[in-house]
Amino acid sequence: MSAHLLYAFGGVVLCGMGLGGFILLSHLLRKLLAFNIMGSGIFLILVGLAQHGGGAEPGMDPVPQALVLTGIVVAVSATALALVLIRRYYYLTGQTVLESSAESGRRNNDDDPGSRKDGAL
Amino acid sequence: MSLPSLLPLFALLTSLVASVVIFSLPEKSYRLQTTVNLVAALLKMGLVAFMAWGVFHDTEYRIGFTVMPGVEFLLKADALSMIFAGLSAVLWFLTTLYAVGYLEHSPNRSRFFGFFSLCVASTMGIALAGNLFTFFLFYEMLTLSTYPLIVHRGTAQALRAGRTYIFYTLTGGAVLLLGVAWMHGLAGGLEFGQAGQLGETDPALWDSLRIVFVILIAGLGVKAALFPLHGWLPQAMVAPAPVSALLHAVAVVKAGAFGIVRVVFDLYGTEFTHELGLLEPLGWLAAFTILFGSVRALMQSDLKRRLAYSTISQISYIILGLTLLGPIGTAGGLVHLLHQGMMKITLFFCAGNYAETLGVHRIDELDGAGRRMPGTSVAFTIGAFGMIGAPPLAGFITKWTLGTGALAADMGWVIGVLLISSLLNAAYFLPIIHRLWFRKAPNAWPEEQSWGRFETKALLLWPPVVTAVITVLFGLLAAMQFSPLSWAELIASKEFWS
Amino acid sequence: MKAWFATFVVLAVCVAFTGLLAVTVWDIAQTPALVQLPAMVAEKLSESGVKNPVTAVLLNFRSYDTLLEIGVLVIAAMTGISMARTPTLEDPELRTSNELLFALQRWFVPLMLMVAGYLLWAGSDRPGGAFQAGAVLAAAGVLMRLGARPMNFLRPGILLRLGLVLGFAVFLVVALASAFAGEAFLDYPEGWTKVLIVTIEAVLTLSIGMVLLALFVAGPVNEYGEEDDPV
Amino acid sequence: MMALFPPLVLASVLLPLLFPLLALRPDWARLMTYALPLLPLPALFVAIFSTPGWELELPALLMGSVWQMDELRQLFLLLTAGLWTTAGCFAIGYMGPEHLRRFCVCWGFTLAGNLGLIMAGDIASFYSFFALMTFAAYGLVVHEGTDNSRRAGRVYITMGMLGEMAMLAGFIMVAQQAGSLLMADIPAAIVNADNQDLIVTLLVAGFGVKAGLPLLHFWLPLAHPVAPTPASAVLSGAMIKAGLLGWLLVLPLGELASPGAGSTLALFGAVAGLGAAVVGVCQRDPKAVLAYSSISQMGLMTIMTGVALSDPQRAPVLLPVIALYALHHGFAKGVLFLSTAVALPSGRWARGLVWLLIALPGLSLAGLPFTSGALAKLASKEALASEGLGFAWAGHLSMVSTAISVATLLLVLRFLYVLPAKVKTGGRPNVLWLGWSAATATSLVLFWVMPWQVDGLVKAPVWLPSGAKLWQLSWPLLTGLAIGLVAGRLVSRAPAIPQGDGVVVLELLAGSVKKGAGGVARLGTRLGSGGMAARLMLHTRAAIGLWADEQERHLRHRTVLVMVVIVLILTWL
Amino acid sequence: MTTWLMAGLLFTPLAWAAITLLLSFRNGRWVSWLGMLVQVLVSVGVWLLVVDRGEFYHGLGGWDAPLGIELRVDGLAIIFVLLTATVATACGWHAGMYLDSDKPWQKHFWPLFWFLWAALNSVWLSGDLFNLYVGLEVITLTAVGLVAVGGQADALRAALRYLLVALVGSMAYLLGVALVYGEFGVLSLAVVRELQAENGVGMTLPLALMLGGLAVKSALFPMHGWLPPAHGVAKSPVSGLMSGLVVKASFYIAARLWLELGHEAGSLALAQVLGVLGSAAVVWGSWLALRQKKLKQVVAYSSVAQIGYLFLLFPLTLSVSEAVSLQAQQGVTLQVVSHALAKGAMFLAAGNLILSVRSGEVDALAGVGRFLPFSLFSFGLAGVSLMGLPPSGGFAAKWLLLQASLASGQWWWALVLLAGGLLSALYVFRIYQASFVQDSDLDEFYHPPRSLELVPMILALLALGLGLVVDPMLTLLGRPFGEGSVP
Repeated sequence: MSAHLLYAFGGVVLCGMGLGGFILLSHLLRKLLAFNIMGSGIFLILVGLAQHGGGAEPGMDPVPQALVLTGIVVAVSATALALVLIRRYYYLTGQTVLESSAESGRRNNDDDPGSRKDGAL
Repeated sequence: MSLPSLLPLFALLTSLVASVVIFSLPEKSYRLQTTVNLVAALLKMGLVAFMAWGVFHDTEYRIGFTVMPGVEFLLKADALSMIFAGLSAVLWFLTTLYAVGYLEHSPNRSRFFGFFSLCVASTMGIALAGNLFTFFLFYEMLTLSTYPLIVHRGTAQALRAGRTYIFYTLTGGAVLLLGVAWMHGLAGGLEFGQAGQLGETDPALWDSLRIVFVILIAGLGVKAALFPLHGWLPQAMVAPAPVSALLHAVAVVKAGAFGIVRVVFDLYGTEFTHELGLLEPLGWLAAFTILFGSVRALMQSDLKRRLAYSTISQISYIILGLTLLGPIGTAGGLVHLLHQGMMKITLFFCAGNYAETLGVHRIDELDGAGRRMPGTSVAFTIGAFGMIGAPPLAGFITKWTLGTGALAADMGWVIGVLLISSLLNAAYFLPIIHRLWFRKAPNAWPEEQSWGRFETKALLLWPPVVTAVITVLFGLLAAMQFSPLSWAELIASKEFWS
Repeated sequence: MKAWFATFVVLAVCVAFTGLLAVTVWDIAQTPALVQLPAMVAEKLSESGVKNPVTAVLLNFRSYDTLLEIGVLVIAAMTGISMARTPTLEDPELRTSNELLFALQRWFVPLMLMVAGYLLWAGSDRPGGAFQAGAVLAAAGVLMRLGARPMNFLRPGILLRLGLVLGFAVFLVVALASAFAGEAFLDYPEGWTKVLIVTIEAVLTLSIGMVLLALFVAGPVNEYGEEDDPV
Repeated sequence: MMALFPPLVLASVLLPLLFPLLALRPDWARLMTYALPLLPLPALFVAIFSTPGWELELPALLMGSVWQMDELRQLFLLLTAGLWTTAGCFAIGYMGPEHLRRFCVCWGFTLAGNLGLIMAGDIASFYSFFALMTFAAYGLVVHEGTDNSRRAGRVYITMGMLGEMAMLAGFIMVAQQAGSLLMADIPAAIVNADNQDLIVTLLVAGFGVKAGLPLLHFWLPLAHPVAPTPASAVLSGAMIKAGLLGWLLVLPLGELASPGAGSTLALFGAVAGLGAAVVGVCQRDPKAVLAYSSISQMGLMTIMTGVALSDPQRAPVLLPVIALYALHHGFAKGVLFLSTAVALPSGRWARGLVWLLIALPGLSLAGLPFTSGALAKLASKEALASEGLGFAWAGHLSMVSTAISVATLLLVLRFLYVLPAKVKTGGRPNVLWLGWSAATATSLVLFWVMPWQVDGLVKAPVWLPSGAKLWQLSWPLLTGLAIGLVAGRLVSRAPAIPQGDGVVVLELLAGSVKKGAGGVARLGTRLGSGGMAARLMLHTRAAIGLWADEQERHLRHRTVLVMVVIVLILTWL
Repeated sequence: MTTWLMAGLLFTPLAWAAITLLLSFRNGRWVSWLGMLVQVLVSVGVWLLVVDRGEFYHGLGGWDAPLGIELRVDGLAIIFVLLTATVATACGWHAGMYLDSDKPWQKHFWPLFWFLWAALNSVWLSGDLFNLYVGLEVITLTAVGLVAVGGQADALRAALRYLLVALVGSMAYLLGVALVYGEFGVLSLAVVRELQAENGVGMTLPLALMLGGLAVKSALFPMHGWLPPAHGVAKSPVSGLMSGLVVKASFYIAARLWLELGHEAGSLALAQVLGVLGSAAVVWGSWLALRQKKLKQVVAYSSVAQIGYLFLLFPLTLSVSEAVSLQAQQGVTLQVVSHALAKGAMFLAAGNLILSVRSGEVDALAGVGRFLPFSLFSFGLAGVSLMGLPPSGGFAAKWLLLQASLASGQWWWALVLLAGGLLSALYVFRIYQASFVQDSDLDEFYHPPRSLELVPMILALLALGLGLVVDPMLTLLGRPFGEGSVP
């Protein structure tokens, strides 16, 4: 078992954790973090698994690295976008979860003066 | 592509184009709409007449193209399609006239006439469909184009009726689609017009063919209002009178019946159907429907409802005729296609006149209407007697031909059905006639309108009168060369020539 | 009780999934990959114009991926800006008068700019490149923003958008221009490869920095009022 | 005498058939009434002047029509046209202003049917005209619009429909057997048919409704009295004979010895002849008495038909006799009906004369010497001789016919007894008188002009009967008179039997059936619409809907979990 | 020429995105309309090229697979490219007039729109697993952006839900790609297929992961929860794009994967499970569509149902004869195309209706037929295709799928198809019915411009007429789903 594979297994564990977190946590920021953990796990698997090489070429594989770089940019963009959306969502509704408002009916913004106060999360 | 082969397409397009034009015209240009409608109707009549003449002289009109691999869209004019096409062409013209009168000053006319034309285009397509696939195409188009007509008034009752209608017919359509697709898988896209093509199939397929037959009939039976599938028809009578007239006489109900004719007659072939052991059960079902419809009609107190149940009963005569193995019975069934259309449309026109002119909807409100509206009432009387089967009207020719056909096919029980049904017909029509002519009119009608010098608007009066006259002529001149009966006999003889 | 059970189920599922994933990874790791791409990369590296194989893959072999990736950034930024209704970046509520912050700004911002430049340059033969450099740039911007330094170019106006799109546009223009030169798309002309790639990296750095900064400043303030659109 | 003249033949049917078109102008109502006696004239002309044996082919009509004429038809045509002419004349004076157009329309159609069916040579046109007559006559029956007339109309049309249906079934079967639609082919086809009995039964029953065959007669004593008098006259005089004509045309008389069917028919005839008399004398309404008398008389003709059916040898002889009898009865009965509406003149002598003239046709019915009745009676006596008949009670036929004569006289007496109560005194329009007189005259004169030479049946000159024959004719008369007088003395009031006798039972039956059906229908509606099932379905639907909404909410929050589970499942599979 | 056409497909939209980013909504509109024209011309050009030259592979940047990214230009891809050109043009055209140009945030519509188009084209053409991932992400983010534009609370909630779920879906897909890369060391789908066929390597988990992730993004029941809010809350032209094209992209990848790799890596049970889920989607989506009170929610749930049909591809192409498989592929392709056209028409028409009555409720439609018959009619015609009634494309699709299911002996899918048609009729007619109600005295309807009404009509007519030109279209498909040889 090479060190690369260790990375891969680390990625597997991160991935599982991220997944569990994503499902179980309802706060949007935590969800987003869980997603990032999951993403990191996957990037680790991508890089780590690809390096097992089998001895033919000891050098590292540049392709998965490039892929992961691209993946990271995409993930960062998505995260950033999600953050903007979450902030605005919180600003408008005062909620940090998606579920509750659907259950308790739509809340009118004006009824909720507290929500407008703290713009930052 | 020669001109003659384009004729079926033209016949189809006349109303299709009319429909598009009417849709695109603004609501205000009513006169223009009417003109378009009538010109198209006349044009179509001319085309159909020309084609009928050609078909009689063995010209073949067909046009088609491949839609999907192995699936063809085919329009074609043969003797059988001419029956239906002719009926719809003539009745479209009359019904349009009637509708123009009926809907004067009412809202949404452009929508109404647009869908009306679309409905007739579908009917024409059904008539001219050259294979099951094409038939199905127009069959479903008909479903859709009639829905807006049924709910035209937009009342709660109309909407409910529309819902029921669409539920029934679309379910029927789905079932039919299953049958059509299955049939396609089994035997490919068979063209109509060669009787008993399935007879040569591998007997191993026969079980499947039986199932497909049942599925097809079940699908078509919804529109044809065969017994357990008839529930939508009585409700659909809330539609405006011209729609009911068209629905019951030409379009929907007839389309179902015509489809069954095509399936039994052109696809399976009567003899092969018999061989599969499917003909008799179908006959029983038809017979039961005949009696059932009549008994239910007897219980109705609303005029149009009674007429609707009467349709259920009458349509099954066509199917019953098909199941009589032999040329005479078949001819009887086919000829009823036309006869029933003519008689029923007369009755619905009249019912519409009573409703529109006097505000009368229930049968017990009709007392003495004959004196107030003699023309309408005469037409109604003729139509009703035709339904009863009183000679020399059209209905008599049907019953007579069916009766002799039944005997020829050794199905004597059919005569019993015919007789009982006639008695029931009499039982629910004669009281109406009695009320019309021999009861004292009330002091005031529910909602009386007066128009011009006739008993009602001229456009409302003449269509039923004309159809009533045709009803008489169909019976009286049945022996003539181009009468429905001779035409039906011609077709039937082709089916059984071998 | 019920919540506990649900949590248990989720955990069980996740554990199962992780286990399955691990088993699969293990399985895959037992046999070498059927195709050895690194060999090919090494073979073609000389044609790519850069020395670092990763950069070669990113900006040459799979440059289309990278183009789209930049597109993703632009999209995110754009959406972020569309949420931002701030007329100015000087959000009074965010202004701090922390001395330490000022001091940090004074010291760190120039340093960060330099680091960014280095990272960009290093990208051609060592790990590093536009994204890293851009991220550092953005961090500098955040620092300035927290100190409420006026950054007029970051107003959500045409300049901001121009900055956002610059890297992307240049990348695209190069792609198109390469085709004018008679080659296939994104097929850099002989000899120009290095120059072009560095140019692209440079503008990309700028754009990425602006994108990240713009996403940071995209605030939720809404000056237009809520309208309940039925659509 | 002349050969076929198609326009005239066509006109004889088309004139009354198209006559109703005049009704399109409301103000022509009176004019139409005046045209009534003219309508049958072309037919009368044809009946009198055309030589029997012609055929007129109308291939385009129906399923290929043929109209034809033979001796039998000629006699019936003569009767029909003649009676309708006189009745039409009478109607001018009789009819009031109410619903005049409607009456004339029905009159025209009924007449057209009645004339047409006589000349029709093929099944389709025969049946068409027959149906036309049946349905149009409904209008005549219910014309007065009273409750009684409506009830009569209902019974009439019900029985009429039943008859039409039986007839249609019989016709279809026989046409199928014959492979032809000609009336002339029917008897032969029946002879060859497998289901001979069924066909004969259907046809006999079908026509029997019109001919007043017992159990099918219920409509007759109801309908004939309530119709306007001229209509009663033609109903009882002419239309009732259409049924008889039907029998004569379709039954295999002379071609088949069918003692079973024949005797049954004769038995029915006998029952009609005597039973109707019993019920008839218990009536108070003179027209009802006459109606029952018609049934009774038709009974006699039915017997003769039955005999003809059972003995083919005798059929050629019997046919003309029946026809003659029909002719005689038709005119006599017609005039008797008309008599119920004449108003007696105020002068004593005149009144006496009128009474005499009223009585004469009646007595003629009973066989008074030197009347047509006498001739008919004699001829029938001869025809009913028992030898050669294959059924058990053939020997009693002659006695039965005598009994019917006696019964007839009793009925006539009863008629004359109840008539004065109804007859009014005072002026009546001249045309009415004219019609009545013409009818009476025809009835009386008929004896002298009747074509007795038919097939050398009755030896001429029969109008000078021998003494024995005179006695033969007279003793039933005298007996009847005696019984009548005695009965009249003994029983001041005859027991009342409701008009239409058995129909009362049937109506009760029908009423309860209707009530039951209504109940069933109501029950069905209740079950169908607001029933448990519907409610249950509605609830189920709503419940499923809420459940679905709930699940949808859950699903929305568990998308990722579900995805993982699905991935696991897919992998595991 | 080929190069230029490829560039036209992939890069012109990107260029337009960059340009419109700098313009206001109004100016962007004119530029975009011009761009649409260009795109349509280019798409047609590529089509003619394929007709002329046949299917081919095109290595981007001069690098062929496995090193570079390779485009696969085959009949199926061309159909999707043309479809995209049609639907996107229609939605863009409509949006240019429909969206309120006074709202400042609308200027972001055009760049997002163009990015979406670029990414869609890239997904249709790409033969590289990772490039597909990037394409998917671009699509996801643009779609989220388009939904969120305007920033209302409802829109944000929907967009967030959509974003999070879609990201996890993408991650699942990426994990699958990672495993595939670990196994094979390449990313080109064609090469993977070949290697797999040669070596017979089992790769169930990667396939399951990729399919699972893509199923989430295609809103397969029961993972559809994000779709109705997102499609319902977006502006109508956006909803049209989303329902018509966006969800199809992920399904398209799933279908490609399945047809390339499914024979080796898939199992009968797996295919049946996907088929069952699709069937459940049909029933569930239709049922819920019937219960919605808002017009656009009805249409959105209808998408859930209609997407269910697509997943019948999986059972109907595994272990069946070549002919049946072909029929199923053709059927599903038709379903995609006709649904895209019809749903586009439906959303646009719904937008017009809502604009006219100023309410999104179904019940508010009473009497609208009198004032907006054209839009209502378009809605109706589109409904015809959704119901699968002839002569629409939906019908042709249903017909082919029916034939396939009957011929393969899997008759239960036939029942699903038929039942699905009926269920869709229920909710479509519910809308018609509402519009036929006559009691409304409301005569104040806003009448949108005619050209706004024309767009959905054209789309609806295309959906309706599609059934009549199926044959030429299927000829173009020729050997659908990449029967072409590896270069």
